[in-house]
Amino acid sequence: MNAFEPALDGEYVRRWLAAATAAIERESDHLTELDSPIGDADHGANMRRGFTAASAAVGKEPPQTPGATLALVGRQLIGSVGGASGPLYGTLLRRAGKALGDGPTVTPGELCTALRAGVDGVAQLGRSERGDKTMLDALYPAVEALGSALDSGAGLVAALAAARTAAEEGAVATVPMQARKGRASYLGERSIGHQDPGATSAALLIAALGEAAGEGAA
Amino acid sequence: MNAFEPALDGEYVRRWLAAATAAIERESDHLTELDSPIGDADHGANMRRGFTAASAAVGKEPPQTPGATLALVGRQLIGSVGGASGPLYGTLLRRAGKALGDGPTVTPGELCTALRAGVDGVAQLGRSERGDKTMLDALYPAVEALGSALDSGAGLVAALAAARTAAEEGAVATVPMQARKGRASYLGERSIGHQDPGATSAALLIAALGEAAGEGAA
Amino acid sequence: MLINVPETVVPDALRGIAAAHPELNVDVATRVVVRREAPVEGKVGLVSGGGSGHEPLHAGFVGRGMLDAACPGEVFTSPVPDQMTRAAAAVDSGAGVLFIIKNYTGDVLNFEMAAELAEDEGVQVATVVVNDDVAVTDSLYTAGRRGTGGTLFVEKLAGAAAEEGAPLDRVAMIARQVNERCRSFGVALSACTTPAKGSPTFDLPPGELELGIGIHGEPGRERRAMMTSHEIADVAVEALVEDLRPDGPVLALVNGMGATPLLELYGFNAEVHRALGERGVPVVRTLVGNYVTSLDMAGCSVTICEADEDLLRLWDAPVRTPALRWGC
Amino acid sequence: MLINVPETVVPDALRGIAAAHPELNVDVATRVVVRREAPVEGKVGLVSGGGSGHEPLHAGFVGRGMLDAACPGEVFTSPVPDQMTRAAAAVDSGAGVLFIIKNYTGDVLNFEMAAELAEDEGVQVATVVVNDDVAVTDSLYTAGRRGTGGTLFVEKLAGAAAEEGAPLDRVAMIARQVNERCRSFGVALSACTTPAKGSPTFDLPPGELELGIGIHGEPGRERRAMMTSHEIADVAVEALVEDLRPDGPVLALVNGMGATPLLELYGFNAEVHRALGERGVPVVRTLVGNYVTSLDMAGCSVTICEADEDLLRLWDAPVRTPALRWGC
Ligand SMILES: Nc1ncnc2c1ncn2[C@@H]1O[C@H](COP(=O)(O)OP(=O)(O)O)[C@@H](O)[C@H]1O
Ligand SMILES: Nc1ncnc2c1ncn2[C@@H]1O[C@H](COP(=O)(O)OP(=O)(O)O)[C@@H](O)[C@H]1O
Ligand SMILES: [Mg+2]
Ligand SMILES: [Mg+2]
Ligand SMILES: [Mg+2]
Ligand SMILES: [Mg+2]
Repeated sequence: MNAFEPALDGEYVRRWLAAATAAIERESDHLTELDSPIGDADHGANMRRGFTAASAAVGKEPPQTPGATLALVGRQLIGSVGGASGPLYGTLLRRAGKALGDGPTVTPGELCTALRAGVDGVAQLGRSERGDKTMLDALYPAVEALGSALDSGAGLVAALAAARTAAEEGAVATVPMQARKGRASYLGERSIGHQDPGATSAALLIAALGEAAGEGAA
Repeated sequence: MNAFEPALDGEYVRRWLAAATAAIERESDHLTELDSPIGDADHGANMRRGFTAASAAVGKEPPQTPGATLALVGRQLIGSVGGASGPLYGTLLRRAGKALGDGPTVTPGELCTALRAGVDGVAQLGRSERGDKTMLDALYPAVEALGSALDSGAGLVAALAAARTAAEEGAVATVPMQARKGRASYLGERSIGHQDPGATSAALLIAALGEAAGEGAA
Repeated sequence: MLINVPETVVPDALRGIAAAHPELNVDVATRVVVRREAPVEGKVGLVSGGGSGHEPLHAGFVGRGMLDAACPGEVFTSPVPDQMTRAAAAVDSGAGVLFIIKNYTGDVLNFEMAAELAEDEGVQVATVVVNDDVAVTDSLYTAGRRGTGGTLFVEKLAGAAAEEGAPLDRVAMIARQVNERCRSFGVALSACTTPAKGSPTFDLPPGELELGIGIHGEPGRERRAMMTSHEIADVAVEALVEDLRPDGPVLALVNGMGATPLLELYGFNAEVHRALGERGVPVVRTLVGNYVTSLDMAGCSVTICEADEDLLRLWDAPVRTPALRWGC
Repeated sequence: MLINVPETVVPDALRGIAAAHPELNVDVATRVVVRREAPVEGKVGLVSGGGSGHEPLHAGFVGRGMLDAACPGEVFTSPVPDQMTRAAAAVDSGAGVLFIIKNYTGDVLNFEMAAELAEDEGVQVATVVVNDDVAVTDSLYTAGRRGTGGTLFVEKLAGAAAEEGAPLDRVAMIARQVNERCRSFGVALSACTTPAKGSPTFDLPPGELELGIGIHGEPGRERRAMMTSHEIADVAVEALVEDLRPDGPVLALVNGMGATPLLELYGFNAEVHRALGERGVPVVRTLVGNYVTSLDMAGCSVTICEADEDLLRLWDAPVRTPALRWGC
């Protein structure tokens, strides 16, 4: 592990939460806008409500470990968002948090494995897979890019940058897809040509992982 | 009576009805348009329904006398229009028709007297007077102009032309008035600046009296 | 618009009412809707009517404990006298008929003519003119206050009295008393579109509202920049309470004009209750919904009706109509 | 919009529901609306819920003979599991609880989580997922058919069975049977405006309509030039009858999406009856009104529910809720 890389501790997860909350706040209207033509125009408001609640809960009584922090964020999303994204993102983070275990810090490899467990949890709960035009189309490429970068010896910051790029490309790649899950699927062929709001918010959450690491390194 | 003037018989009233119906038909949208800012956007539709019904009834079984014809038109308006204008125009024509009596023809003076009786009937039923921003503001000037023209020796066609001008000027003169009767009165000062739809349709009905006389003379 | 052609909107609706409500006799040709059991032996008959476009008023209030017949006119146009004369004949059991008339020139004139004709035919007719709208203040220089939401209270309470067997003069007395105790105030957030015109009856830019509207798509007394539900409730309730000065509990109708979602209307109801409470007016019964509408107008009106124990009992009495039903 | 701020629309409405309906227990903070008498000794509890904006669904259907509790989410956003777990605890008398879930990913996921939590707390939970919307056809490549107007029939008929004392498995069986016999089809003449977004959820130029819409302001399967009420009824009824192929009488719901005047809706009802009649489908009961709405969307939906004598008896059984009431 490079000396310039931050420790993956509770503090890191809190920085991630702050960066994610700020990004959701900033992009909230855009997410709702994306949810209008192929959804019900609430994804920005949903995500904002969830991350505001999670930030408040974590700020009030910050858990000690990265795993417990992530799990708390997940529970808050489940308890405050509603909609499809609440249980799905909630499950992503609860599963990932549980997979991180009880240690005060984790390794980049452990983070990657935990994220993969979380994403699998989403697919399982949502009975969905890659190509359905959902958040999975940003999440799967992100964990895969993260894994390969780490495998090929990249440092954490570089690997998270690769994950971010993969997530953003994954979100854009949903444009030509026809939706097979979620509300957009009701539109059939009319869902083609629009970017999935959940894939877009997923890319924001992945980007925040890098921001939190970069800030830690500075 | 000038030889070029038409006889005021049942045939004349039927020509008037045809001309009035055509004018209402033509101006229907305009009347409704006038009824939008200070009323309920139905005056054109109301008048059209009434004159269509009256034309059908008169066409089916034309009464012999001008009086009976006018009275039948009045009853048809009462029976088919509804709203404020139905009973008011219905009363105008029924009263005028009754006042014409049973003769097969009437004189211009008798026509004028009968119209005056009809207009008084409107004022009585509507508990309204000149200056209230209603049909009376076209009707009263019209009968007065008709009366003075006849008094000063004008022929029927010229006198009806004077009545028409007075009615049209009367309608325009409602623009700066504040309504004291009908729906427009609910608007208080906001009724100022709009021409009264009923005064406008009244001017059409008066103009049709001249048309029917002019055509008869040609 | 969800219509065939503007000309058949009213008869089309009447056919639909007939299909949905076998307990009503609907004469589509003559445009009279009559309670199936009419004339009810010994009972005073209640007849109302007015322009269409205010549904469920009036046809939706025909049935046990409320109206015996309704006469729908064209959209926003009062019915013709023939309709009311027919309705009176259909519902009169010999005990007489009460005409419930909203105070608009057209309604008053057509009902007056009908009353004359009905009396000629031997039906005893009493009339009550409902004029509960406080937005129209200066009655010397206007056609007088309009009849709006208070009509529902007059029809329900007089209807209950008639159902109990009260004679004509008493039913008419109660109807007039209820009218005197009712006040309404309406607000438009959008104009409405009549089928005949096909475009909004007036221009209301988003971000503005009209205070003191009636129920015929006419603009109000005043245009203002958009207000919150809290502020609107204060303006409406203040106008009502100042005019009525109730010293007892009231029945409240928080009414949607047609296109305001029930979600918003319930939120507004919370503000109306707050505003009445702050002014010391207790509310004993509340009705929230689209009852006296203006086609697809967005907006609301508030009606309060001061109710002593007698009126409260009449309110709670069983009613069975398409739009108002309880106790049976 | 008639609101204070978008953020408080749901709690504001809940306060207004509490003020209007003292027969309901409304917990504004936790967003659960419960029938005052719950838990009713020995009775299966019925809990439903979903995004707000569809009023009177669901809170307007809480009361005797229908739901025991409703859980309103944010506008067009399913509620969170906590709400349903609380509701289940509040209405369970030991006879178990039925969750009535409209088939949307969010509703299904949140209710599933709630069912797990409730069972952990010792409440026996059965679930029924309503999916009656024929506009969504290809279920292999979609999230499945949506739950729309059929929800009203499931809640009313299963509610009546529970009120009669049927045990949980039977109430759940009836609910599923009703869902299988229900089909719906919706049409939008305008988009709706959510408080959070403040502008229409999609662009629909005047003179066009959307066929096959859901109830969340999403566009439909197909856009067409404006059609007459007659034509719309034919398209909707054809889709329903072809899919359900009923061989007995049906209950019909002719439902307004929120901003369509009742006058137009009744006219449409006449066309729906005609269209069903032409296809040999007898209608035994008809409900016309705004029951399962989409805020201020103009448009309508038609639901039919094939009803044998048993279901007809359950339909006619007494019900006493804010939005549906008869027989008591
Ligand atoms: N079955 C599913 N699996 C994975 N993601 C899903 C699924 N259904 C929906 N989503 C994601 O959820 C997003 C919508 O979230 P949101 O708008 O908050 O919820 P809702 O659809 O209930 O309004 C979609 O853009 C999609 O990415
Ligand atoms: N009391 C009255 N006396 C005379 N004319 C009146 C009176 N009230 C209304 N009017 C006339 O009737 C016209 C409106 O007619 P119309 O729109 O057909 O009826 P409504 O007002 O019932 O919709 C007004 O423009 C006015 O000229
Ligand atoms: Mg959404
Ligand atoms: Mg008019
Ligand atoms: Mg009118
Ligand atoms: Mg949603």
